[in-house]
This record gives sequence, C-alpha cells and structure tokens, in this order.
Amino acid sequence: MTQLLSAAAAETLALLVYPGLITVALFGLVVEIVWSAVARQAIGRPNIWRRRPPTVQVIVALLAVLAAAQFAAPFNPVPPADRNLVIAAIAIGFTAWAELALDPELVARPGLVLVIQACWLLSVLGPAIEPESLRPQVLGNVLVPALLPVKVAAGFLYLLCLPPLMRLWPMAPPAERRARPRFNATRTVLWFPYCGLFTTLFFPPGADDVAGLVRFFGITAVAALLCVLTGSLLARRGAERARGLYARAVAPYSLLLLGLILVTLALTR
Amino acid sequence: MEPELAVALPAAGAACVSALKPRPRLALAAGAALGAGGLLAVFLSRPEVASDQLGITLSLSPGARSLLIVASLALAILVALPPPRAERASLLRWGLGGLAGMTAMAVSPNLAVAVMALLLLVVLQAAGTGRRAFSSRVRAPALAVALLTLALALSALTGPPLLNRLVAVCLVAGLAAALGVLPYIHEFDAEEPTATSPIPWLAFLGPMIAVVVVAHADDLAEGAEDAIGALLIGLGLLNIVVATLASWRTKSDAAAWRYSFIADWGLALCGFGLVLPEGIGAALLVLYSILLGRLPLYLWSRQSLREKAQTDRPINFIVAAALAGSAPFAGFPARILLLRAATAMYWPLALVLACSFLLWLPGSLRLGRTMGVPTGRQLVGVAIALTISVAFGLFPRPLLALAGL
Amino acid sequence: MPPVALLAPIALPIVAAIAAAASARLGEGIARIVASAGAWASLVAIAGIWLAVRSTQELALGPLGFGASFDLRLDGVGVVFGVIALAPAALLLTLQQRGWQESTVASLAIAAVVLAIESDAMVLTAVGGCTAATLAVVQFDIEDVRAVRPAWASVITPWLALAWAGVTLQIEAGTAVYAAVPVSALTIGIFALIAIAAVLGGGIVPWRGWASRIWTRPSLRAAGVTTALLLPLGIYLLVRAYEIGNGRYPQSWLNLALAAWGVLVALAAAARAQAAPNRAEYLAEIVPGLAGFALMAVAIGSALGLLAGVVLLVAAAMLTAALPLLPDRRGAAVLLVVAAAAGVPPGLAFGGRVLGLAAAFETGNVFGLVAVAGAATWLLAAAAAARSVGLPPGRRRLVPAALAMVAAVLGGVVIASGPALAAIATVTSDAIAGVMNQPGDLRPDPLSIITVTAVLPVVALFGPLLVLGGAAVALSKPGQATSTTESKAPLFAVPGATLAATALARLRALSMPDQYRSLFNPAALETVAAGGRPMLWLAALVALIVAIAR
Amino acid sequence: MSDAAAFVAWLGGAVIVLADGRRGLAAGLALLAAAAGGLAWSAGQQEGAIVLLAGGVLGAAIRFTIGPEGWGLMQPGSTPRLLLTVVAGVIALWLGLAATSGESSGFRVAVLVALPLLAGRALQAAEAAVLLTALAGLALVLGVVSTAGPNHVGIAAYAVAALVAAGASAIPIPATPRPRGT
Repeated sequence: MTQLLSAAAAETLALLVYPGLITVALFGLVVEIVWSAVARQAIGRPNIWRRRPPTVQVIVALLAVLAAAQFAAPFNPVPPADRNLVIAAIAIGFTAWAELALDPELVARPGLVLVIQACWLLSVLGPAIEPESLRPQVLGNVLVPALLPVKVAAGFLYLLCLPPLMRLWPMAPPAERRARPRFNATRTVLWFPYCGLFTTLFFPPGADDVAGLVRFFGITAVAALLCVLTGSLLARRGAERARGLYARAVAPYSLLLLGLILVTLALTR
Repeated sequence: MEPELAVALPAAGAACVSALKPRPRLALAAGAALGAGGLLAVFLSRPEVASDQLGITLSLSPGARSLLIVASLALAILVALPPPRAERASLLRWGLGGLAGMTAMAVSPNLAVAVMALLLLVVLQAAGTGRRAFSSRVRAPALAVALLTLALALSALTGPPLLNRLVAVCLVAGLAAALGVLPYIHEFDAEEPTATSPIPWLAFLGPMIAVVVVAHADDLAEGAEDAIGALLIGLGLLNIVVATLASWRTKSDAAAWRYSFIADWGLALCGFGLVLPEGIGAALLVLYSILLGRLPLYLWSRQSLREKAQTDRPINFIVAAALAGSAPFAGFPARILLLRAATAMYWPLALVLACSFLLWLPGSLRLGRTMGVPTGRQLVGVAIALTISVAFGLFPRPLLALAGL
Repeated sequence: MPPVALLAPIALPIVAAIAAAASARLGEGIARIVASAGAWASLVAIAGIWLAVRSTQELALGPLGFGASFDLRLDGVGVVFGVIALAPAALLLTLQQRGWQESTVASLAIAAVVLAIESDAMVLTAVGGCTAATLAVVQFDIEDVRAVRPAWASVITPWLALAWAGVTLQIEAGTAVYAAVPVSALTIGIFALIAIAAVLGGGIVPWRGWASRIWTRPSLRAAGVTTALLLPLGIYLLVRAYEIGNGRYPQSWLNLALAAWGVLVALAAAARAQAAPNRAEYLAEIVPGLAGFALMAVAIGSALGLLAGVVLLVAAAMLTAALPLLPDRRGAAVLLVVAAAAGVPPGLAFGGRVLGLAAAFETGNVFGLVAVAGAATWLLAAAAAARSVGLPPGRRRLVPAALAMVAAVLGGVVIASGPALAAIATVTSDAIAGVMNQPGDLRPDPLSIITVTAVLPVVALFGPLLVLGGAAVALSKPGQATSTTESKAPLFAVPGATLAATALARLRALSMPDQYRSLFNPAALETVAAGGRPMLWLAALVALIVAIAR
Repeated sequence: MSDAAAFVAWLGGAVIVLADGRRGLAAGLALLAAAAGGLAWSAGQQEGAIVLLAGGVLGAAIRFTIGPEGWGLMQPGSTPRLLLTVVAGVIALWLGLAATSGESSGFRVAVLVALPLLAGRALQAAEAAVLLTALAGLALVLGVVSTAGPNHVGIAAYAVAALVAAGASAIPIPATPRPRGT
C-alpha cells in the first residue's frame, strides 16, 4: 500500500507540478508571448481566473501533462523505468483531435494536419524500432553510429512537423475572422510537450542537477524558438507555399526516413 | 426366415392396401401392421445371419439394413403426418412396395437378382398413372437395367484390361441412370404425383440401389476399383456443381427441389468413390439425411409449391440451414467425414469439396422459402424432421454403428 | 465440482431457449427474461466452475461419430473468452426488447459458442462455431429480412476451414485435441486454415465486411449479440493455435503477417470511419477497428501481446454492448462511447493499445514498423472519432433514455477502467501462461504491468490521471455544440477507393454480349440436360468410356 | 447349341426392334425366350432353361393379346432400326468371337447382341407395349447372365427372371397421359 501511495504521489506530482501542469503552463506562456511578439498578434487577456476554462482546453492540458510526465527531464519524480514513449506520443497526438471534437471550428485543414501528424509520429517512434525500447531516456541516449543517421533524420523531420502541429502556419481556422490572431491558450499548453519530447528523444538526458536542468530547458527552448522561427517564415511565405511544402516535401521526406529505418534494420540484423 | 419375411411382409402390405382400396381405414391398418412386421423382420435380420429357406441364400448387409430401417422410419413419418392433399393409403401402398423392392435388392445374393428386383420396381412404377408419357418414365430406369446387365455380362467374360474398365463404366453409368443424376437426369414434371415422378428414384429407392451396386462393384470389376472410384468422384463433383447451381437458378421451384436431391447425390457419390470408411460413412449420412430430411420436407412443401407461396419466416431459414447441410444439422458431419476422407486420399480434392459445400447455400435459401408457413400436421412434421436432423447432426454415431461403421 | 458441471454452461442457454419458445404465449417479455436468465446463468456457471477449482476441468463423453468426441475442457483461456463473449450478449438480451423467436435463437447461439469454447478439440469447435454462425444469420433474417446481413457463405466458410484443419490434424497427428496435438503437426498449411477461420469467423477483414455492415441496420438487436459472440470466437482460435504450437506459430513470419493484417484491418476501419457521412456509419467501424488492434496484439506472439489482445477484446465487448443502446442525438452517451472507443487515456482501449504497441516494439525487428503503423492508425481513428461528434445521426431509432444511460455508463466504465489493467493482467495471467510457453516478458504485479524493457504503472499513473481528469472536466465549461445538420467533409479520400469502386461496378455490370448469349444459355442447357434425351445419354456413355479408357 | 441360341437371340432381338405390333413383339419375345432357354440348357441348367422358356413364352402369349394390332414388322421409317440390328449383330460377333473369351462363344455373342438391341429399343420406343416387351426381354437376358459370374444361385435366379418377364408383359398399359397444361 505504501508503495502504491508513494508511486501515486510521485505521478501526481509529475502531472500537476513538474514536469506537469505548472511547468507546461509557465513554459508555454513564455514561448507563446514570444510567438505573439514575433507574429505581431494581440496577446489579449486570458483571464482564466474569472471564468471556468473551456472543456477543450482542460482536456488538451490533461493530455499535455500526461505526455510531459513521461519526459526524461531532470528531477522528474516519475521513475525512468515507468516512462513510456507511446503514452507521450499518443497523448500529444490526441490534442489536435480533442480540438476537432470539441471545437471543430478552430481546426484548419484537418486532413493535412493528419498527414503531418503521421510524419511526426514516424519521427517520434521510428528511432525506437531498432533499440526495441520505449523508454524515452534510452532513446535519447542512443549514440550508436549505425543508428545516428535515423536519429538525425528523425529529429529534422520532427522540427519540420512542429509548426503546423502547433498551428503556427498561415492556415486560418474556419472561425478565425480576425486579421491578427489572438493569444491561443490551447497552444500555450502544447509548447512544452512538443519541444520537451524533442529534447527527450534526440539528446542524451542530463543528470539530475541544475546543469542538467538548464541543459534540458535550454534545448527545449531552442527547439521552441526554432519552431517560432519556422512558423514566422512560413507566415511570410503564405498559405499556398506552406501547403505545398508539407504536401510535396515533408511527406516524401518522411518516406525517405522510413526507407532509412528499413535499411538500418537490414544492416543491423 | 427373417430376410424372406422382410421382403414378403411389405409386399403383402402393399398388396393389401391396393386390394382394400374401397376401405381405406382397414387398408391402412393392414398395411401398417404388415409394414411394421416387415420392419421387425429387418431388425431381426442380423447381418451375420443368412437364410436359405427358398434354395437361395439371403442376407442383409449392415449398410443396407440401416438404410431399410431409416427408409421405414421416413415412410412411417410421412404416413403419420401426410402432406396436404395426400392419401395415407396411397403413400403407404407405394412406400411398402418400394420397401419390398429395396429389401429384395438388399438381400439378393448377387447383383443379377438385385437388378431383376430393380426391373420389377421399374415395371411397377411404370404401371402407375403419371403425367409424363409412359416411355419417358421407363426409359432411364430401363437403360440402367440394361447397363447393369451389360456390366454383369462383361464381368463374366475375359479379355483385355479394358474389359474391366468397361464393367466399371457400365456399373457407374447404370447407377447414375437408375438414380436419375447427371448425365442421366430423368424427365421431370412438377405437376406429376411424387410416386410416379423421378423423386422416388432419387430419394427413396436410390439409396438402396447405390448401396447394393457399390457393394458388388469390387467383385465385378476386379482390378478396376480405381476406375470406379474415379468415375464416382467425377460424376459426384459434376452433380454437385451443376445441381447446386441449377437448384439456385432454375425457374421452377419444384425443379429446384429435384436438383437439390441430385446435388446431395453428388456428395454421396463422392463418398462412395472415396473408398475409405469415412467416405462410405459420409455417403450413408447423406443418404439418411435425404430419406429423413429432404424427402419429407419436399413432400410437405408440395402444397405451397402449387400455391407458389414464398415466405421468410424463421422456420423457412431453419429449414434452409438444414437443407444446406450447415451445423448442427445432419449434413454437416457428413461433410466433415467427406473432407476427412478426401484429405486422406488427395487434399486438393478436399479443397474442391470444401469450396463446393458453399454452393448449397443459395439454393437452400430458395427451397426454405418454398416451405411456406407450415401449420398443423405439416408443422409437426417439419419440427420432427428438423429435430431428427439436429440429433443425427450432433450425434450420428448410432446410425453409423447401425451401418457397421 | 464434478466434471459433469461443464455441461451446465451449454445446457442452461438451451433450456432457456426451450423455455423461451414455450413461454411465447405468455408474452415476449417473459421469453426475453427467460433467455437472458439463461445467458447470465451460463456466464455464472463458467465463472463458478473456474472459481471453484481454479484449474482445468475436463469431461469426456465419448465419440460423436464423425471423428470428433464430445469431450469438454474448461481452462483459463476458455473462461476468459467465455466471459468476454457471454457478458455483452447477456446484457443485450436483458436490455433489448426482442421477440420470443429472436430470444430463442440468440440463446441457442450462445449455447453453440460456449460449446465451441469448451470443446477440447478443433472439429467440435468448428461444429459449435458453424452452428453459432448459422443461428446468427437466422437471427438477422428474423429481425429484418430486408436489411443488410452477412452473406451466409461468408460466415460458414471459416468453420468449414476450421473443420478441414481439424480433420487434417486427425489424419496427420492422430488427434485434433488442442492440448494433445504434437507441436510438429501444426504446419503452415494447417495454421493458414486456422488463421482463415479466425479472421473470417470474427469478421476481422480490411474490406467492409459483415462485421461493419451489420451495424448500419435499422435495428441493432441481432448485430450486437452476433458481434459479441463471433468476434471473440475468431480471436480464440488464434490463441488456441499458440497452445497447439507450444506458444509459437509454425513460422515467425506468420506472426508478422497476422499482425500486419490486424493493423490493416484497423487502418481500413479508421479510413472508412474518417469518411463516414453520418454517425451511424462511424459507429459501425468502432468494433472492426478494435478487432484489428486486438488481432495485431494477439498475433505478436508474446505474453504481453496476448494480454493486450485480451484487454482490447474486453473493451470491444463492453462497447459492443453499448453501441446498440446509443441514442441518435448527440449527448453524453455518444461522447463517452466514442471517446472510449478512440482510446482516450486512461481507458481500457488506451491501455490495451499501449500494451499492444509496446509488445510489438519489444518483439523488435519489423514488428517495430507494424507498431508505428498501429500508432498512426490509432491517431487516425482518434481523428475520425473527433470528426464523428459533429456528424448527423444517420438513422432514426428511438432508444429509451434508460438505455442511453446504460450506454453512457458502459462508455464511462471503459474509460475509467484503465487502472484496472493490472488486475486484468493478474486475473488472466494463468490463462496466458497456459498457452504461451515464454510468459517471462510479462511479470504479474498487482499495481503495474512489468514488461521486458518497461514498467507501466497503471494504478499509480492512470488512477491520479483519472481523478484529476474527472475533476477538471467537471469544473470546465462545455463548448457550444456545433451544428450537426450537415455532414463534414472526409479528412482525406482513401487512395484508390474510387478506382476500386469503379472496377467493382464494372465487374458487377459484366454480362455476356448478346451475340454470344445463344452459346451459353443456362435455360437451354437445362432443357437439354434434363430433357431425358437418349442420344445425350449414349453420348455421355461414350464419353465416360473414352475418359476411363485413356 | 449355344451358337444356334446366339443366332436365335439376335433374331428375337431384331424382331423386337423391328416390330410395332403385338404379334411381332410376341414373336420376338418368344424367340428370345427360346434362345435364353437354349443358352441355359447348354450351360447345364436344364430346369433353369425350362423355367426361362416358360416365363418367356408366357410373356409372349400375354403380349400376343395386349398391344397394338397386327405384326407391325418393318413399318415405314424403320430403316435405322434395320441397320441397328445388322450393326449390332456384326459388332457382337466381333466382340464375342475375337475380342473376348470365357463362357461359351454362343453365350458371349447372344448376350452382347441382345442387350444393345433391347436397350436401343427401350430407349427409342414410345409405345408402352414395345417398351414392356423390351423390358421382358431384358429380364430373360438377365436370367441368362445370372448363371455366369462368381456366385450364381441356380434355378431361383431363372425363376425370378421368368416371373419378371411374364409380369412385365402382363401389367396393364396405363392410360395415355393428359396433354400438358390441362
């Protein structure tokens, strides 16, 4: 019973505080403000204290914290053996569709989002095939030369997929009638899950010390900034270019990654 | 003495019923009593006991004995629960006559005497008044008698190896002609009374003819057993494919029923062709299901066939399942045994058979609908037939044990 | 507990069926109560027998006459699959209004499925399965003869295949008893027959087969019971195949092929679901999708995969019971059932899928790719589920509010059962160990599921997540329901679907050109063949002689 | 004796094939009975021969009274039947004398000629009397054949054959069926 209570307490702490809800909210708020500045969108006043949060944001936040709890973040109270990549990937993947289910008018081009999400999933799970492990920190630690090409290619694909998944591309959702999009609370809780997973998967985990902590959040912040940068570039290029890029470039590139995974499998057997 | 009585009592019963036609109740009672006596004699004629009372050794093989018992049971069910517009006395007369002929064939010491009994049956059936021309009623059975006689004659001669193969061809072709299966299908008239139609050859007399011919085939065509098996399997598959499709697509519902009998015969011929015990068991199970299932159901559907009634009640689907040989009805174990024998002999044949089993389904659905909505005696009869089919579908061992398998 | 008690789970539904038919005059309600009582009694009997002895019970009643013996055996696998099949069927028999004929046939089908599961040999399983399939078709026709129903051939074929596999085993190995067949006797050919029986018998196919189409019928009485009974029976055969092969299939590529088939089934179901024009069409794809994942998990060939398959089957069983009870209107019940089916955390479907994917990754090699495809399929199914919320109902069925509540509860239970995964693993560990000879990749633990490379703390993680999620959703403000008057556009067009549809239409439209009709005229051929023409007979005789003389 | 019987068998069969009237049919059946009796006698079955002859002659006598009037031999249009008798005879001679052995040559030729002729007549005829005569003839041939083969049963088989032959001739010819559709 004690074991159960301590484990449950650790998981609850991870879900609610670190690397869960509070971390997700703070990190997301900072990055979203940066994005708002870059995209020159109105920050608005997300007065969440005065009214009940919409169900869609609550569910997205729950999925986000579930994913964050699986990260190889320093001081994560969840034991390394208890973390699971599939849970993280699926929880993040679900966030897009929670929006479609509960507030469909906020989702732009769900078909294309689905294709990009499939590419993103390949970049997340593809590197886990050869190591035969779903522990995020194990995958981050993989530095075997034979597996590095897949890891690098997957990391690049991951970054390519981030802007559309974070709704940073210039596709206006059906309900968006304003010229300057406003502060997006739903996206705010997604910054850390997406970027933290990138850090977890593609960089060796740091030790449970301050340096490790700084390293983890530094890489995560860089990933977020890269995403912001790509998003702003896409915004300047326009919707058609963006659609063309993801339909004609990213999807074939993910097929290339798939081929690379197969070749690696064949070579390492 | 039992084999002699087994022939004489049903024959006497048929004669009594004919003679007492003006007094139907008395005719029925006398016929039923003599028929029951005949059945008792069949029961008492154990396979290992031979009788030589008339200077001719008579005995019943286990398979023939079981068929006689099942045929008697089928006749009893039909007489007790006659189809609408059918006279009990007439049913009993024809049934007892047929039983007497079947028993005579079964107890015959050799095929020649059995063929004589068959010839007598041909003549007796031809004496009835039917809708078809006399010649078209007699032709095919007469050809069967001629072919079987030719087989007997050729088997008595010595000559090149082809001679034995000719015997095999004559035996199988003669059997097919007697039954009225492809390629010797008898002409069929949907309006004709069942007794004078080709149905008795397929559904009542046929099983015994097949058992007797197959029992003597190996002695007659020594060295050509493989040819007999190949011919039986070939004709069996031909009948399965053509008759199941015809039963589904033909215009007349009554003709569809006739084709369904032929399709079942295809299975039985395949079973006899696969000489393994499982094959024989499968063939016998198919014949039992014809006698106890398909024949009574056909007779009970005649009225709705006349009225062209098509219904989609539960009973229609259950009857369809029984006719299709689906589990838990009697056709399913027969198919399993057939699969087993075919797999043991040559697995591609099992594959062909397994695929062909599906051909029963569309035709059976159609036949099930032609049952209409059975009521009263007809409903009781259908229920009894289905119950028997389920019983032997789940536990056919007693029947197979009766047949010595 | 005397072995003869093994007859009870089979006999009780049969007795109930007879009683239901006999009580028809007293009213449909009485028949329904009697039939459902029989189903529940059968379920209780199976559980009771197992709980009483907690070991395999056997009963030998001797040969039946066609190569099979009436020998029954109730082991862990039998209990698990018996409960999975019977629980939803009994629930639906209890809750749904149906006539005495339907109640009777459904009870007999239940008895047949229990016979198939309790049978200790393959041939008798085939008899039970074929009986259940036949009765399912009869049920559909009783319910609504005009509505779409499984083609009879499609539900009979698998059981013929299984019977063939059984008799082949009898010939080659001398027995078809699951526990007695030598490992070497399970050849690729025999396994292929078993696999065909499993996927076709359970309706686990990538095309839009009966398992999907029956859910679009106007009435869902027969569809629910049939799916509840036949789907587990299909998967059950694959589990028994492990027992025959001592925990393995004849070749590992067979595991891979079956797992890929399962993902393909789930992917096809999800692709159809995301293009569904209405909610009814979407709901029709829920069970086939879950069945595909269950097949993938079971086929992986590890104890963890088997556990995942069982968990997914449990989820599918509960959703099978919920689907016929769903109302048309969008509401809590629909949302809960759809969410449960989509696999939202921490539900059973979520846990089952996670375990299945983990098993595939841990098996390694190309199975990893199958797992990636499975994960992508899962997200596609989630997208389809999200899209379905705004779709129009698609059918007009009146469902009492009480039944909608039951459906909502069932959906909620599926979502809330995630923490119970460890309990399910503990309960089924004996059954899994009974068929898998290397259960080392799954160590029983009351709080977690411990695999080779990871630990899934189902209680510690899913428990708090459930509490937090429940509280947060309760405190949140539901969004405005979007208009569902017009259907949403599909997320994508299935590649090649139009081409396939056109090809199929052309194939159906094929007919013999007029100028050749005279060459092949079935009516004329019938007239010739059945016309009693002596010349034809003589020609046939000559043909036979020529054929045999060669 | 068996050779003469074979010729008589061909003659009887040919007459049955060529005749359409009751007298001709009766004559053909009588000839066939004589041939059957002769074959049985030559096989050492004197009682059997008498029984077969009696049955056949009785059948012929009954046929003499039932059926279409007259002899009806070689009616117009009977050329194919005439050819059949000749061809059947020649083929039977070749098969019986050159291609086969065993039993007596007369037996072989008689059986091989009578069976095709009677079977052909049964298949070709439309008149009931003709068909029944062909069946009676077949019964007589069966009687002869029953003596051959592994386990023949002596006089009983002859008696049954004779009874069937007589019975086939004795059964009343059923009324002509109603035309279809009425």
